Amino acid sequence: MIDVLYFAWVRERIGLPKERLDTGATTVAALVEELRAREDRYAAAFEDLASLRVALDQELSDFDAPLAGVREVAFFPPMTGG
Amino acid sequence: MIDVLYFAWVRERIGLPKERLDTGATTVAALVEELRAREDRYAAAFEDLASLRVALDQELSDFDAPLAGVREVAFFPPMTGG
Amino acid sequence: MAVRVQSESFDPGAELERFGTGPDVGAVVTFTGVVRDDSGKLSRMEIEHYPGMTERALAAIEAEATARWQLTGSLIIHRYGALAPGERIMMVATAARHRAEAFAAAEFLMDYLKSRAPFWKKEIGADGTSWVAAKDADEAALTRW
Amino acid sequence: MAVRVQSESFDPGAELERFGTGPDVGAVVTFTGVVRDDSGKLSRMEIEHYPGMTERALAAIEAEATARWQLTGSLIIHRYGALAPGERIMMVATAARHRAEAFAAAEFLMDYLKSRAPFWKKEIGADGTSWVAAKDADEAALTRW
Repeated sequence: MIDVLYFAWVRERIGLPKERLDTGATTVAALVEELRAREDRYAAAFEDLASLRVALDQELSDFDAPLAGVREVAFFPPMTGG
Repeated sequence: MIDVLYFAWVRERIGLPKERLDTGATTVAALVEELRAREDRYAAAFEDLASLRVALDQELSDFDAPLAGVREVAFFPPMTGG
Repeated sequence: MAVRVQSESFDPGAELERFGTGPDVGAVVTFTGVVRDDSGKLSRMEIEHYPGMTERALAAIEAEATARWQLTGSLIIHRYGALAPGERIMMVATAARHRAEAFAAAEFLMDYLKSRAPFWKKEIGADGTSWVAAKDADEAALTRW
Repeated sequence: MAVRVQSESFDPGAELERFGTGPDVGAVVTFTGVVRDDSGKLSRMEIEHYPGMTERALAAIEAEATARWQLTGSLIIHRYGALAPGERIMMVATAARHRAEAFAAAEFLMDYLKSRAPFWKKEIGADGTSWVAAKDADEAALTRW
């Protein structure tokens, strides 16, 4: 089981901030494929990976990264702090 | 007649902050020569022109500058503001 | 060295007043970010963040600045939630012996905060709502460090 | 836009608090200079200046910064007279729409203040007195503008 979090317009498109998934995906990219296939709202949120960022266990990572041992995955647009 | 002002260690070496001079010098350099010739304390103050700055009527200038029309000359070390 | 992530407003004057004292401090730099209203139509800005990751990211950025420059103090405050135009969003402060270090560290903190701290801004105005897009220039700014 | 040359102390927090508001302000940068005591033997610093020229020089430096960057506000405060270790010597503040302008203008003001404003510092300590020498690095810093 893995916690998946969504922020900003990713959260808005998918319609929820967080969910718990039982997934066999071994990489972030594979998880994204699995989510895209679920429903149109996921497909819309993950339409353009270049406009998305991913964090694994609260550290910035990338879409090629393995999911082994990861408890929390977060998807969000590029950050705009400051 | 021209007002001549001294600041920081130039003032300390010469021993006064300001004096009024009647000079025929036409450039700053000529005024410096005149002052150097007056007394040892002036010679000591103007020993090394590279370590001095000059302002004419409260604007930074240089030792080649003409004195025509100038009412106030100031000599001081490089500034250390901030 | 301190990081604060909060919804409440803060008083930048009071923060500066108590920041960066001690015999080694010669230079204190602060940056304060304010909600701008370019169009004159902004009713509020909503700042979303990623609790947990935000604090980690800010602490990491601050640690990196402290490793790169001889700082005698640093402070990061960042708000989240709804902010009106003119309200302060965030503040960084750095203290060092000399001005070059204090300025460089403050700019470094700001550049990293912009693109590496998990905050997202949404503008709610008379013309509707929109998420503030990240700027290429902000990402590019990181390459100078 | 304001320049103040004074012997009295000032409150940097209160200055920041009232500085740089308005719908166009997105970024406020402050720099505060403090009397450092590196040796632990400094009893005071005496700052001498050139009344008249000081105000002109500071106003010219500020005008130059305002011409180079789109500032929505700027402030220079510089003290003279006797200051104890830890006391604030001076402060600059800049306000602009974006952080790059505010930072650049504040650094520009500081670089010019260091080498082009007629102040001189004397350190009075347990080991005697000495005039603070200008640094080549401060003069060199001007070439970047």
